[in-house]
Amino acid sequence: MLAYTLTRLVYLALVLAVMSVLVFLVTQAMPGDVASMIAGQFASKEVVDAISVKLGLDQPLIVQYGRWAAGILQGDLGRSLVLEQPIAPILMEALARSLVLAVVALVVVAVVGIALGVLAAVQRGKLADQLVSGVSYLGIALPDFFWAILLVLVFGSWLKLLPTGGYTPIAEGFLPWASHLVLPVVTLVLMLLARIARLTRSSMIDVLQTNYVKFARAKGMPESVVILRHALKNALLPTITVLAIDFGLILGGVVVIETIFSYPGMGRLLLFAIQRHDLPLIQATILIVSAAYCLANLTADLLYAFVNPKIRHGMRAS
Amino acid sequence: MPPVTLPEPAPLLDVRGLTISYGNARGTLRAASDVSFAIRPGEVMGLVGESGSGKSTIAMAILDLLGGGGRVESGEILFDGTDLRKLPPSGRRALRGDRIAAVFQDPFTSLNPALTVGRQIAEPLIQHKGFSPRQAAVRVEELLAEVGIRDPRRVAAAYPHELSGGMQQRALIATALGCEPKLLILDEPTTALDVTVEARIIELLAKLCDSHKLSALFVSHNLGIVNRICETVTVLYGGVVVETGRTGRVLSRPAHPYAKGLVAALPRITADRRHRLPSIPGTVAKLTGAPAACVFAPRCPFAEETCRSQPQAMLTNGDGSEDGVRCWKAGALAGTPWPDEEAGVSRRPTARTPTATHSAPLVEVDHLRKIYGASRSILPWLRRAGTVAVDDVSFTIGRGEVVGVVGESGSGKSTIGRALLALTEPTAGAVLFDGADLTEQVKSGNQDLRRRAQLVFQNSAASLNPRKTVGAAMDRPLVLAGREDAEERRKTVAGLLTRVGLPAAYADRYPHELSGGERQRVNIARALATDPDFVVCDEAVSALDVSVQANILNLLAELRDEMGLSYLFITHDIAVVSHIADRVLVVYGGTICEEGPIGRVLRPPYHPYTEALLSAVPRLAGDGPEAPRILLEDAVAAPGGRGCAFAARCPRKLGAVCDEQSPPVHETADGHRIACHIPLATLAERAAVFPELAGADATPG
Amino acid sequence: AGTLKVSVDSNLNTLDPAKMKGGQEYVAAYLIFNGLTIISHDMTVKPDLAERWERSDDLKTWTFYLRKGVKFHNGRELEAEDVVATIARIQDKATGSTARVNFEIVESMKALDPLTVQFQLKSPYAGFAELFGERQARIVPRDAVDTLASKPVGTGPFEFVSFAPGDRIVLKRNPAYFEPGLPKLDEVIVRILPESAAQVAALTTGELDLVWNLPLEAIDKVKADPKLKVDSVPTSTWDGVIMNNAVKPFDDPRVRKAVAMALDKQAITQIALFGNGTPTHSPIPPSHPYYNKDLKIAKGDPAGAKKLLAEAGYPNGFEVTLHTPAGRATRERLGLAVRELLKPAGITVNVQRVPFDVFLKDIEGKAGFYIDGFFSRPTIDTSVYPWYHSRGSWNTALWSYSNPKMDTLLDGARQAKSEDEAKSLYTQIQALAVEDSPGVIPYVINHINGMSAKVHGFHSHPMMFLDLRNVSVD
Amino acid sequence: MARLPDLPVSLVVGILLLAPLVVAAVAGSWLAPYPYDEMNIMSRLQPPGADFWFGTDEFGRDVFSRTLVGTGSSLVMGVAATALSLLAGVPLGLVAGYKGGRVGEAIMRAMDVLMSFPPILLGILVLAVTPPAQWKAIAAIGIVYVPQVVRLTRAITLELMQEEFITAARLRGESAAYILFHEILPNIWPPLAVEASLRVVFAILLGAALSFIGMGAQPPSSDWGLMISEARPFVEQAPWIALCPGFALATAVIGINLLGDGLRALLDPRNTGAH
Ligand SMILES: Nc1ncnc2c1ncn2[C@@H]1O[C@H](COP(=O)(O)OP(=O)(O)OP(=O)(O)O)[C@@H](O)[C@H]1O
Ligand SMILES: Nc1ncnc2c1ncn2[C@@H]1O[C@H](COP(=O)(O)OP(=O)(O)OP(=O)(O)O)[C@@H](O)[C@H]1O
Ligand SMILES: [Mg+2]
Ligand SMILES: [Mg+2]
Repeated sequence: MLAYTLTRLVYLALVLAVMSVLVFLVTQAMPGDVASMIAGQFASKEVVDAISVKLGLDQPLIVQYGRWAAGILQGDLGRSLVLEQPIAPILMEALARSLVLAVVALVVVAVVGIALGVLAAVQRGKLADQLVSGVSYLGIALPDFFWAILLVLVFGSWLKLLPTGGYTPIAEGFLPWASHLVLPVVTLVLMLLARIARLTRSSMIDVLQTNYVKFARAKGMPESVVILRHALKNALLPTITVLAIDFGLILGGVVVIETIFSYPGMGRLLLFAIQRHDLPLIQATILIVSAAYCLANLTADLLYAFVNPKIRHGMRAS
Repeated sequence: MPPVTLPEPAPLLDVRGLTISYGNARGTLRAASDVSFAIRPGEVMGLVGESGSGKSTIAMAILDLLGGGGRVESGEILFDGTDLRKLPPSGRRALRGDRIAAVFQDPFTSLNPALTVGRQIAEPLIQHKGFSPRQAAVRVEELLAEVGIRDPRRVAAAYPHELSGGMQQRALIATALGCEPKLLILDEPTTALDVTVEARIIELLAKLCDSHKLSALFVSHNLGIVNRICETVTVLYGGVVVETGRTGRVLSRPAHPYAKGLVAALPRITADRRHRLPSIPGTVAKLTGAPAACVFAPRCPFAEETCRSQPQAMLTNGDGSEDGVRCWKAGALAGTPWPDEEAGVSRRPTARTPTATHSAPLVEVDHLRKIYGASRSILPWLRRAGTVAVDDVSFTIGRGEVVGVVGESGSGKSTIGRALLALTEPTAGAVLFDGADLTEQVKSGNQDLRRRAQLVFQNSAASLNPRKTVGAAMDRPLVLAGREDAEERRKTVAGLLTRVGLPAAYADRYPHELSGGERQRVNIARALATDPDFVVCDEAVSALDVSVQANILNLLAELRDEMGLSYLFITHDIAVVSHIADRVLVVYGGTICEEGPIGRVLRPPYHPYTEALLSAVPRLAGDGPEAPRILLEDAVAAPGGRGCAFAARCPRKLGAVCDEQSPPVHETADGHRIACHIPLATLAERAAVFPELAGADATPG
Repeated sequence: AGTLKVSVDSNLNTLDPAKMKGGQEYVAAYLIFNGLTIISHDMTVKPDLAERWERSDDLKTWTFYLRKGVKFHNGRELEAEDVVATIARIQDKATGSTARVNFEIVESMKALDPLTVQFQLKSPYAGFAELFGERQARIVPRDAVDTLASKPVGTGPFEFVSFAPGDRIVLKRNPAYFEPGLPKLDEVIVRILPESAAQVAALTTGELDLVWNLPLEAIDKVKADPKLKVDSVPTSTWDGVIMNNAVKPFDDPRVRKAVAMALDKQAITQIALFGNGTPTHSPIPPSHPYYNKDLKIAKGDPAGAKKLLAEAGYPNGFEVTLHTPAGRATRERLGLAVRELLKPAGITVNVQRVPFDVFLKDIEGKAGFYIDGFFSRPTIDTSVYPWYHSRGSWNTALWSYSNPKMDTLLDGARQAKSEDEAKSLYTQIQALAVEDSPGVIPYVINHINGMSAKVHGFHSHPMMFLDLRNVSVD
Repeated sequence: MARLPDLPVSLVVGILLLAPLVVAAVAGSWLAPYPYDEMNIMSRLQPPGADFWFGTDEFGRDVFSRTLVGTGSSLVMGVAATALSLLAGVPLGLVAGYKGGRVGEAIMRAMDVLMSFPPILLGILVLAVTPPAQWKAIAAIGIVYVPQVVRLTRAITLELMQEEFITAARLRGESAAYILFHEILPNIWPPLAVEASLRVVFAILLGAALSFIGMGAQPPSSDWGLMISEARPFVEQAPWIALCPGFALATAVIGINLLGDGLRALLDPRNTGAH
């Protein structure tokens, strides 16, 4: 387990290193440049040049990369050119907000999705199964932005029940904070629920056909024990993996949902950075988002290994 | 028979007229038709029959665990006088695991990988007997000790994958025994295990049934094992009970033609080597409705017109004994054995048999060594020594010779076979084929030599590309051999199919349209298409039913005789090896522990492992007296140590020397070698496991 | 008293006034900072930090007298040196302020004493005082310029508390504000809500008190709600169809004229602004006293346009790409309207949306045909001169229009000594602009704010400033 | 071999749902009652009615015609991107699976790097480099899904490599190319087809999302994602502008999903004849 974890961490570091080069190069290749962004409309060439020199943009690429990478290794993500502030605090704040969204959405998805999946598997072919399948089809059928718009329309504009955008720090009270989360969370849940429910259903169906479930029944265990203790524990393995990956995805910035709900998370920060051509901010955001995504994937794999005694012990043994 | 007729005790389980069918979108299939049998208290009944005959279906119906659209259509299942079918599901569940317990075939999948073994054993105790978890834990350790586990506490805390197959099966048996059930349902409880482990489990079950006065329904296709522990036996064919009676009688004097065939087709160590095995032609019946005639009639050599037009009734002696047979000709056939076309006719010796072994060998294996999974990563924690699958193995195969390889699972048999075909690169040592280094040849892109060596696989289904017709699969080797004329190739394919006993029209079929036996024939035909000199048969008959196995063994023997092929015949069934091989290698933990002509290996002196293997071979009533069994520990030693690989499990271990030094090789006559620290003379003192063989093979085969 | 929650539609890039470029940033600029002068609601220039000012007769020497006792939020008193530093910073090319061109006219400046600052101009300029009402020309403390972007310090009615990029800016009342009794509010929260639906929803639910620059689509809805109200004012903010006079086929004035002829300004105003604007000829809005009422607004004459095109050598019209900046809804609609309206004249327009940063870099000033737009300028001169004078800053970078007659008129207007003279000159300028059509300015936009009925004392500013000094909420 | 009565229900329903969309994709501009970009300022934001079946948008364009014409753009986005990812991914996956060693390792590590970007991020990154255009969106989505295709192909290849019929082919001396194309490929395409059909769904949705944030199809095109995006400010006054393409999108997604499920059932070895 430890060896496995170490190996994965080494890989992660390598991947992130390669990625940092890639991100740096791609962002450099972007059209338009910061200096003229800052200089604004119709600024003369001298102005642009002056800004370039001031920001060190006239240096060779390698020097720029080296400076940037060295900074990151020391925990310095650089300064946003447009916001003229250190990036780290801005990014961390956005990350924290995305984290809130991800955790809440994921908890709801996990609880509801797994419950629905189990229900459908146990009632396979019956009405409940068909209902779950039908509803989950609906969930994936419509893109997230469409759900988001519908939710804004219904809950915000017609029913006037919930705020349709923005974010309130929890310091301003739990209810305002929670009410701002409802719609984005519901949208995310609608998107992710179907997958989790279907996945749980299918792995549950597989597990219910295994010999050990049959043997548990042969021992006269009540159906509830068979399903919850014997089947679910094993059926959840693939679900856990997907949940962790989903977590990474949400953390990584659900650009569209954050845009529609004006939720100031990583996704909007990135879009903002791209639109303003704020290279350091783009680079830092992509790097952090990707690192978060990779870490979530890693966690998924480790979690999988940990929950699965076979792998957990297999790794200890070897 | 006791002189006084005591009133027969009422049966514990009485199955009457049980009819079960599976229904799905493609129609219904009747897996059991009008099945009746009874098990008295304290009695173990065997339920035998070939694959698909409905054995498991019946067992599951008793447990109310029929899955996948299975439905009991009619009949009664009386347990202790109550019809289980009339009980509500909760009532049946309460019986399950409490008064009726079960053990299934595959221990590897019957235990929940996510829960500790102890917890799984404790569950029924808590559920049915109201134990507290603490009480249950105490009882679990007692139970584990009772099934012969020496370290119950550790095993109870272990996860299933940390245990060997034998230990897992013991744990399952312990689970079944926990609530002191009255009836045990055992569905092939040893099929997935190695022979030596199987022997121990059977021993244990026999002992437990005795001491606990258990009744059991023992499902098996292994007649030898049934003979060992069942008082009565019920023979199933196509979902119909064709014969039932006391085990001794049924297996020594079967009355139903099918039972006759089944008994006859079994390869036996004691039988005359190289004879043709009687077999049952055709494939098992698939029933879709109530049988309108004898189910066995299409395959029965004694069948008459009436057999094909009238359903058969169960005939009993009427004397109160359990004997019954579903064949109206049973009386007339009483003395007639299963017909064997070549009975008594010894195989004609062919041009290239044993004499050829004296010329240059076809295959030479020289200090072969194979290590899997060794890695030299730059990351220090990833460096691994790897598994030693084959450790310093040398032997030769002569032209026209059949060399058998026996050994338990994981002993490196397949690895040897693959190395011989250059499918895996040896870590050390060399394989010479007809004088040339095969691995080098293949590496340098020369495939000609390799075509002369072919492989027949165990899993007949996976060895054929599901998207290619039989004809297409066989056509390719011919194309590669440079045969350009398509018409001519087609003829060759047809010829090869005929050669392996299949209609030429099968060329247009897809693999899934064939039965297992037919697929194995296609595999053989395909291997023959490159016109090889040498064929590796890796468990080529292990997955087949006895009668089909006999078929294929006969075919392989025929091909050897007619085409002068050499085989490396890999199997875990020593009886099969004794039937087909000229010489045999006994491998253990990647090393050869004994090697020699088959006749020699079956007689003392033995390597202790060979002795244990032989003593574990189950035998039928007519095969002579049972020898005392040599039971091995479950533990599997990791191969590749410095000493004797078998030392850890050896019942005759001498001491530290076995662990520390590799054993010397004793050579007796005729190339018979034994690698063991025990002096040859001491080894020779042992009594023969099969005394009847003692003088039989005086002239070396 | 109370807290006012106001929304803007886009994130703020910076809180450093010298570097500000977008309307939502100017919102912050006017809450936190002051200029020497201020453009009042009636578009006249009024004293702000400068109590009064004097100009020499040649209009080249300007002296400003600062208000006494004005304090920055950090407690330090405002001094003349701060003014000098502020303007010097704007003039510095490395700062990259868009207001730099405005102050190119300054030859030298000097703090005569702590409360007096004097400017020497290169040429006479009547509107110099108005320049200090410009958004970027907010006076900043010379010792805190480096942290302005994230932690601005000004003299304005509200003090900076916090800025969460993408989310909100929180400001609190400046207790030491120099106008007695002002501001009335305790706190202002500026929330960044890009989605118009979200803005309106938040306004209806009371989560917002005021939506700055209410999205045009939402106006009807807000009007219909009795708890809400709408306040609107004409501005001189305009969108334009830019034709690069140096690029074929727009180098031919007949082609440009044809385009102008074919565009029905009334229809365009409807399409692009849902009617919330006024058709005009030049950046001078119809509400302005100098507006030339004699000129007719184009009604759309595709036949006439065709004829002109034929004269110019395009009897079958031509095909051209029109670039629009992505994410600017009105300009996108304007682009599509142009495409439709030019079709009957035989001009095939391919509309291409370009991300804003690319637009700034590769399109603006470089492409031949695109849609652009500009905010109101504080003075009529700064609204017109840069676009029409052959040396005008925007002109050289936008459409490269050059007509000596126009130059004479504009230069004359700068030195006009009387209102009448100015008016007459600007009337001629408008006529010439229509005649030459360097580009088409179809309308000026109304600035509209939506707010809750609880908000009192708010008036939309024609410069789109958010003036909250007199505002209070119940 | 396809016997009609045996076709899975989901396959049939899927085809029935998709058929009209395919027709619309091919012949949308002929079938549309109005040109998709014709503006009519007099009848803007009209609710659905006799003249305009699904109403009009803020430019007075017929929503029905736009949705109809947009079918092509939206479907092409999904199908072309998927085709692209298959075209690049399948050979890479085959090589990585068959060759193993350094080459395989290199391919997989490259895929790891690609996969460590969340999909939409990768899409945005690719598109941010140049001004957006639909073909670039297609390329971006194609690239986003290459790693998944490579992984799947490699996994199946590796699994097949263990199959004994491959061993048999090696034993009779087949070349690597023959084994790859004649033994492995025919066994790969059924799972790939299922995968691809589901991939199309993701690609369509991702394409719509990119168009939605302005990085995909460009106006006045009537790509569904773009239509929905443009309809956002008007949802309340004129919900039909968003609903119409939304439901078209849903129909496509459900149809393709059903088709995929049906294909899976049809190609399932357990479903092919006797077994
Ligand atoms: N769930 C099922 N659905 C349909 N048919 C089934 C099902 N289970 C078993 N069968 C069929 O019922 C028949 C009897 O099967 P069963 O498993 O009882 O045989 P068996 O004698 O136990 O064979 P084996 O020795 O291979 O275990 C076979 O033809 C089998 O194909
Ligand atoms: N590809 C492989 N990678 C790693 N280890 C392997 C591999 N193949 C076999 N082994 C290991 O090598 C040892 C010998 O395996 P092999 O398959 O030769 O045994 P076998 O005697 O054929 O067993 P069985 O009877 O189960 O087929 C086992 O411990 C096995 O786990
Ligand atoms: Mg069975
Ligand atoms: Mg093997």
